[in-house]
Amino acid sequence: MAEKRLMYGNHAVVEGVIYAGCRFFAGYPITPQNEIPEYMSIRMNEEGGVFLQTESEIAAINMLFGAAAAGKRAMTSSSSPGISLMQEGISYIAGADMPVLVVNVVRGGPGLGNIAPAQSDYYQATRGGGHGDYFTITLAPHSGQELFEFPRLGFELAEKYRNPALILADGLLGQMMEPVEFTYEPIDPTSLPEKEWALSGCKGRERRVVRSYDLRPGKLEDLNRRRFEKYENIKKNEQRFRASRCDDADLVVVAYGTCARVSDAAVRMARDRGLKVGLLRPISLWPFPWDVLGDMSKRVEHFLVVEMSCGQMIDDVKLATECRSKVQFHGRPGGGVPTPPEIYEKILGVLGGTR
Amino acid sequence: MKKIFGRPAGLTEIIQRYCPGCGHGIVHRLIAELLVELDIRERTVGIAPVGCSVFADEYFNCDMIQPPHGRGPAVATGIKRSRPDCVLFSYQGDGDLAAIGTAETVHAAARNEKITVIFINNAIYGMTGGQLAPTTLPGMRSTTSVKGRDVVKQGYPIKVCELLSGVDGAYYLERCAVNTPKNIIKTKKALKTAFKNQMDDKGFSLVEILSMCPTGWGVTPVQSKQWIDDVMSKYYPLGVYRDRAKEEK
Amino acid sequence: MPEVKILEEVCKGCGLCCDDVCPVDILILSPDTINSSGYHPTVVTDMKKCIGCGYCYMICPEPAIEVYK
Amino acid sequence: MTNEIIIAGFGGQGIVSSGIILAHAGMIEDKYVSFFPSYGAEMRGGTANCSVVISSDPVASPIVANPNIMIVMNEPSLARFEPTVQPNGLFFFNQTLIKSKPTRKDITIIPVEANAIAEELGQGRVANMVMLGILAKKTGLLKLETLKKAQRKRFTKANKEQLELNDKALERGYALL
Repeated sequence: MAEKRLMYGNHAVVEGVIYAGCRFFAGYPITPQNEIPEYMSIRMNEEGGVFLQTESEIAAINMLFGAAAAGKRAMTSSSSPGISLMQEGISYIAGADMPVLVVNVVRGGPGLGNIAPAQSDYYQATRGGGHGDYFTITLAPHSGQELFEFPRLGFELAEKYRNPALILADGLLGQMMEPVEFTYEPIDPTSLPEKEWALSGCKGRERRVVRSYDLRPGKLEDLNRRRFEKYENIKKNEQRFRASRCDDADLVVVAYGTCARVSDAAVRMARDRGLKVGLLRPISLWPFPWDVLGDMSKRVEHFLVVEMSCGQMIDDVKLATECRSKVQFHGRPGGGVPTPPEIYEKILGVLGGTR
Repeated sequence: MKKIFGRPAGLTEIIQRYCPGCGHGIVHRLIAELLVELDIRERTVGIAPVGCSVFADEYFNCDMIQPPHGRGPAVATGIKRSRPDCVLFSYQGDGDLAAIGTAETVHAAARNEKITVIFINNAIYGMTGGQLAPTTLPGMRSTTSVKGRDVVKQGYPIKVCELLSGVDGAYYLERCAVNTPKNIIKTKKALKTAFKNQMDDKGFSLVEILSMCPTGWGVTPVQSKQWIDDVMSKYYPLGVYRDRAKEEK
Repeated sequence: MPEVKILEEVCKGCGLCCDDVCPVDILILSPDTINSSGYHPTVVTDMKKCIGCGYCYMICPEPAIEVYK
Repeated sequence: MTNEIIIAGFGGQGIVSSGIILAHAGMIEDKYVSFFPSYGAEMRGGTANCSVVISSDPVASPIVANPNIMIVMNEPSLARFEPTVQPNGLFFFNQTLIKSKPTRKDITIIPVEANAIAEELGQGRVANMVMLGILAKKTGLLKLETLKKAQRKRFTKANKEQLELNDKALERGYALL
């Protein structure tokens, strides 16, 4: 059996990154993710990797740009205000088709907000986030286990599609301790294949240029269109979700991350009382699991979206269900975390209203 | 007959899009010559800036990357730390290095990042059309200081070599100019030292180069060259501001 | 005998090489030639005087000057 | 069955360690567990608390608002946390340091001379272990042996004497009922 350790979510990410064969971290401290750079500084030192505490999140993301362009797996982590600062760099990285991994341990906002868990960066994460036409592959873990596993998945997707990948966690997932099973062997970074586009000096080959601009008439349009063909592929291949108890459901709760685990308990309460309620947990937020929700909307009358915000993912649920179903919302912004009874009450309200 | 001077192999064949008399071309050529003379072209990664020299990624015959405005030293750090055998140069203008990228510059120096920074100081924003730069001289006109830089309202210029002299991590700092053959020879020597320092794993080296921008200054190329002697180098004195190799001896 | 070659099509006629740079003063902007970009390129007035110092090449931003010996 | 536990007290009373040991012990016994510390600004105030969930089902939220098991180690935490306990909940409190009396009638109050016993054993700071010992006995939630294992996972740098003292404190707490 795989080794099981009781770990902070923030530490699980670090192990996940190390196990994924990444040896480059740059970042700037911000609560509630400080355990990531702290623990990372120790682990990178042990593994002979690069750890840089930078002057700003702007510098950090640009160091990732450099490291990724040099063909190496590189990651950073931050929390909401810091991620805002990184958006410039993420846009350039997306524009240069470079793979990097960014972890956002979301806190309450806008502005300085607070340091309590939130999901209010959903729009930013799933709509590109910075300037220009682009998307970032966005994964939403809901446990320490997934915080350990998603860095590898994130790097694999980022490299497969040459696109930045984002892990959207929150302060609760980062700060909590849970058992984590080390389900796979660590990847040896030297075993990772050399990238055919990496900058390394042009010995024995044509020189390479990494850039995000093209001023020639019509060329940027072509480039953006090609990038959107890539996005279509990602949408087709990479929609990830877990559906539980949805087959006979009259109501499906849609929730990701922390809200999904809380909603799961509410769904269990409802099922215990004989109500036909299921849970759909989007794992990839971009690409959003539009297809499964679209299918479900042909037979499910009610969707209840639960978020730790005033409602952002609900837009995607509405888009996916195309007005075929009734979509209701329960949200807790500014650091509030919903409880199972609270969601259960909401479920009763929605179902009761139709009887 | 043997060609003794001509386009170095460190430059691509592309004709550069700079205005007549612009100093960028001279500095490009000096770097390109050194890529060949130091035999580092095949392990160099150059960082192009945002500004007039945004197209530098087409001009240098080596691997190149185009970072966001001002972030050259951060991108260079990422590459250098990932591939310590590569030689990194970050080519930056005054807006890039001394305004939007001040933090990245100062902190790369503070970390003694083993990179070579080439700082083109022409006291004006060229590409965006001649606006005030962090290095625009007091009283000097720009499109956002039409009556001349008013230091009360717009503050004072930043003297980068002097500023970085206060950063212990910086290994080598020199200010040069490319307005006369004599100064150009000195500039090349400074650039060579800056590259050698990196090759010897010594540390952060920055060469500030006073460079002509006749278009932005509203003068002829010949006048611009004279202006560096008469005015600009009085405000920005040429010379070595830090040389730890010498200090350590 | 050293020789200077001006790449007429590359020259942007900035005149940096013509001013006081050439120690033997043999470079001028051509008053009557015009290249395809519309610039009056530098021309050599008296090649025999060239000493092959390379100053013209050194200050040329393009570089549009080659020197042979 | 889900047990939601809050442990509250001063910084330095081993609050976080107690929580992690409980969660770890739960994990060793193959239960679903989570641990959640209070953090950030709250930590700076000198008081500390943490939530532990030990359950037969996957843990929904690791943040406990209304515990069914409460450990209170100091006076300020009594006033703050007594009202949050679920009806019929268990309320362990450190009688050595707390002069006020809990007033709730709908919960089970268990006064523990945690610090007095710890002092007797020679070290005041093992009061938290006394508490974990009595909790294990009263709830039947975890075996004493598992707690002993779990504390070794937490204090990886402690010497043998300290670990044995911790064991003793756990045993003393366990033997109180």
